[in-house]
Amino acid sequence: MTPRARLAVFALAAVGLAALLVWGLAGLPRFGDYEGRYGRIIARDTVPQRKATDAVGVTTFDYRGIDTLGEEFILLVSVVGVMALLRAHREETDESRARAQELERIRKAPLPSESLTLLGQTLAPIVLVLGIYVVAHGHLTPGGGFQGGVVLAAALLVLYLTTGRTAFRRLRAVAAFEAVEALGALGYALIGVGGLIAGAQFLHNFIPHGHSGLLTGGTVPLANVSVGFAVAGAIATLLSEMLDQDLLRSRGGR
Amino acid sequence: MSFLPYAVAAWLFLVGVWGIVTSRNLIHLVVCLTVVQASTYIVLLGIGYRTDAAAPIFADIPTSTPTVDPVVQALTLTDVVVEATVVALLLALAIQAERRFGTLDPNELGALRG
Amino acid sequence: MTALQAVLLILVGAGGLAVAATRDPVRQALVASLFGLLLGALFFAFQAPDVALSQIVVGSLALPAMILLAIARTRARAAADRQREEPSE
Amino acid sequence: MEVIAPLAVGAPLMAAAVIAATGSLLPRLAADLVAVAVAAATCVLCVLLLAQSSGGATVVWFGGWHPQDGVAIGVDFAVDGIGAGLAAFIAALTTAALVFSARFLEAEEAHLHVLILVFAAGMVGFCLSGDLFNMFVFFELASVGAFALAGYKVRERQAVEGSLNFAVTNSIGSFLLLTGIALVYGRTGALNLAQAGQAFAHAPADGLVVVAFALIAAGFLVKAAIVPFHFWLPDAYAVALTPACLLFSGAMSELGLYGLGRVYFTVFSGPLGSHREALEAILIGAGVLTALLGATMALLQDHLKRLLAFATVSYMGIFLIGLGTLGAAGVAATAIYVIGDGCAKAALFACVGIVQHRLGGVTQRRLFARGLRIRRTGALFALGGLLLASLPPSGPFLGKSMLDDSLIAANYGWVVAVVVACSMLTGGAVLLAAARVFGGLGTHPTGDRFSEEEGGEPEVEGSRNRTPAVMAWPAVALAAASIAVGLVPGIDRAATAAADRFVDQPTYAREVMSGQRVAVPSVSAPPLRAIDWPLGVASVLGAVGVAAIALRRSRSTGSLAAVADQLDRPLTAIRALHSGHVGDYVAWLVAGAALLGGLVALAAS
Repeated sequence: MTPRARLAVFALAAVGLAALLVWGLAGLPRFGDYEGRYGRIIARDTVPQRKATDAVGVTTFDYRGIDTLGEEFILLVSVVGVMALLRAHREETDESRARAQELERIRKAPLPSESLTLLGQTLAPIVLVLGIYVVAHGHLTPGGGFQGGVVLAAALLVLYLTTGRTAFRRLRAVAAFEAVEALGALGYALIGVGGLIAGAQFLHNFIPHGHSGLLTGGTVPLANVSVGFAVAGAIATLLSEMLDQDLLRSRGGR
Repeated sequence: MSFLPYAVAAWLFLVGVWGIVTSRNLIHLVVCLTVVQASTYIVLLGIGYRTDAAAPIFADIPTSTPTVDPVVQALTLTDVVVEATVVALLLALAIQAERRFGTLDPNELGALRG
Repeated sequence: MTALQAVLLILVGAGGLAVAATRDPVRQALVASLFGLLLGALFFAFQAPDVALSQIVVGSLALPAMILLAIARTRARAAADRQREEPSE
Repeated sequence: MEVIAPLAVGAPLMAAAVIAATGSLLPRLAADLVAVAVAAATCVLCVLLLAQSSGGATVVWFGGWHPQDGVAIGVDFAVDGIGAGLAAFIAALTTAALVFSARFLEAEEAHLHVLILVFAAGMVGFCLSGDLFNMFVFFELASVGAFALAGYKVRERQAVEGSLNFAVTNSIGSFLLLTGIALVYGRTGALNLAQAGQAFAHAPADGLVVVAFALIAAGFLVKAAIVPFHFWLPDAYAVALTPACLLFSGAMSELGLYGLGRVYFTVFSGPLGSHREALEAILIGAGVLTALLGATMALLQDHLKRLLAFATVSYMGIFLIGLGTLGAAGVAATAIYVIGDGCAKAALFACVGIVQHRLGGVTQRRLFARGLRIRRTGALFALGGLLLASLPPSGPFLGKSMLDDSLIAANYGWVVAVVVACSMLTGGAVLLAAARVFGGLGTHPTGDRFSEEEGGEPEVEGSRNRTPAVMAWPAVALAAASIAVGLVPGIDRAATAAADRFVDQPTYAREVMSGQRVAVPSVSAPPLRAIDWPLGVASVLGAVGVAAIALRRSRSTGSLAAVADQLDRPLTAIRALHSGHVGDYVAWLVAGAALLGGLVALAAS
């Protein structure tokens, strides 16, 4: 279709879809008046049943934990997918010579300056601690494995960028990031199996729930940690997969 | 006024799709997809909102406090992660498309026809 | 609905349009990052701090970073191609 | 404690994580063996679930969160005969695909194994789940895996473009689906299918119900590639790695229709049931359009995988016709047809994979007469064509006959003609290609302005002079399975009993919400009508005839050529719509969603 025809089809369709959406959404309860029992039961029961205080975290990792299992593996499959999709960059035969030259150049390139390294080595632990804090308190306060995981990924990347990046280290780092992601996802699945081993259902919360503070929620903090690993590994892999090639190229082009 | 959240959600859906349909750059197209997805976040969170209720986190409030719906928030959390993964995959595909076709313009791809 | 929620909703609506209408990818990535922040603020106003944090770290940090890296990669390649066509050595 | 259902999803996921974590350390052979063993074990688990299903649905509440006061707190798997059967079929196809890929070049670091296992686990989870949002999660899991598999051959331009079109359109479909799910939750406060169905049971079909159903249906129909949501499918299937094609065309598209059926019968049959006739007309109408378009396009293709992709589109239309009767007989027929036809199409894709390995090409103009030296593959390919044309007494024949009978019973007798025509045309398209490639018959086809770029990059390691056993045996086994489905005694009875339960909302809700298993009563399937056998023979003969006419067309003069010339312009216009442009596809998708919503609104008014 010509751009004009495409836009015409879309404009006509958009009017229809807009009418449809408005008609359907108008059938919802008024904004602010929601009275659904599902959420109220969960809000009421979270603290008595699990001692943890973040009802969203407990929903994510306990009441609806199977959704999160699926989600961890969506992360895994996208990481593996991105690595598979970008792999040709590494292997292209007609470029292998240029590529070898680039690697050589990078190997000889000076490591990041001392001040940059120092900055990174100061910054990374701070970010790391922040990430660990956010993950560890996921069942108590806002935050958790996802949010903290992204922060941890940032720490990993800072470390990786400022402590030198020879080609050899790069390959190792990405493989390690991928393994962290896969082990995080595997850990979450094993928590589910733990429920079976304890003689109950898959994903049963088989650890004592404690009374208050960090050691509450049973498997919920453990799930948060696995997710933290999975997310940190995933985001670090994705970013370094995209990042490194770019650095190689702009150096090579100079 | 109480329809505003849903109106904004419908608006974002259509604006995002408009961006996709008229896009001349695959990376631009992928980012427009995130706008479409933002519409689903607003629908979900808008549904679960209750006027004058607290966030469903009982760290500093008594457990009897009325709160907004925690379920939709858990769903939206999952949704946000799904977005990140799909965008990452699509960006990788866009990079490869630029490599194979020498352009990011969807009008100039066209290896597939009929 | 509070006034804050209404204002944020309208800003988010405008932000979505801005993202779609910004055709230059680099500028769009920055606009998208801002849009992610606005969404995060809106989610705080909807009493959803967990989602808000997630949205901010993913939508306004991780995704824009990936987008910028993807742009840089495609541009670097285009530049390398140009260089190959006009051999300087 | 219920172990089987969670492990059917958990086992392939955990295996994938282990393979991904060990990555390049794991020898190739070990990765192959682990993946195949786990896929086969998953298949066994699903078969066990299928065997259990005659005693009623197997309901698993994850974390032990049973419903309280009629509210589902947790997420359940509610496994009935149709769900378990489809899951078992998916696991079996996955096993075949993994065996088939054992010699594939591009499986370094075992990425391919991880992607296939996770993709399969997502599809199995989707079949077993009893919760709307959980279905969405598994749907996305399968989708993201599929996007990566479609683009796996990144060195080919078409693979990149096809995968992009696939990912963008299907993501928008997912957002429509999620918006529909949110509407259901906003009204009923439930994500559980059974609970939402109870809440909707006596509700009127108002705006929210109509729009929620339309959005969910549109989301699923994008995956099922129903016109006008179908554009992405040929682009993606024609370029994907062959093992992925087996799973795509055999199982993934069908999942969209399964999802539509599951959600309609458990959630929406209450409010929309009183408008059933109008709804039937919409679904059957869309199915007829899809079936005819796919079959016509298949006949015009030069590229073998693209030909099979359009045949898949045609069959998705036929399956929607079966589901669209909104009754147990149609569902039972579709279930058998899906398995019989899925095995046949997977066998055909496997044959094309062998051709690609042996002859280094995938288009008829390039392969013309070059298949003479691989006669056994040619015979298998032609057999696949006959199976698509519902060769009696194979699985596709049984499915098609049951479908025809259910259409006649539902007063849609005229649609039988469409089904027969489409099985003739798709079977004919395959036979035509077989005659050209393996027989050297007709004239050497030349490219036209729609011709694909040749994308025959070698996929497999090893000598081109022989077909590896790991490629040949899955192809043979799949074709044999397709025939066997029609011969298993009592399969029609079992399918009918399972379908009776699939469409039964009150019993489903009772089994899930009160934990009370209700044994499936054994039923007697109605015997095939007398007309079914002649119809089956006629469509096989028709397929041969279609191929023969098309072979002769370039030489023929007179009335036939005149008719063909008359058709040329409309056909060209239809082909031009399949532009490969993602913007076009998205515009059509939005138009389709709006149209579907408008039609459902009319039906419910």
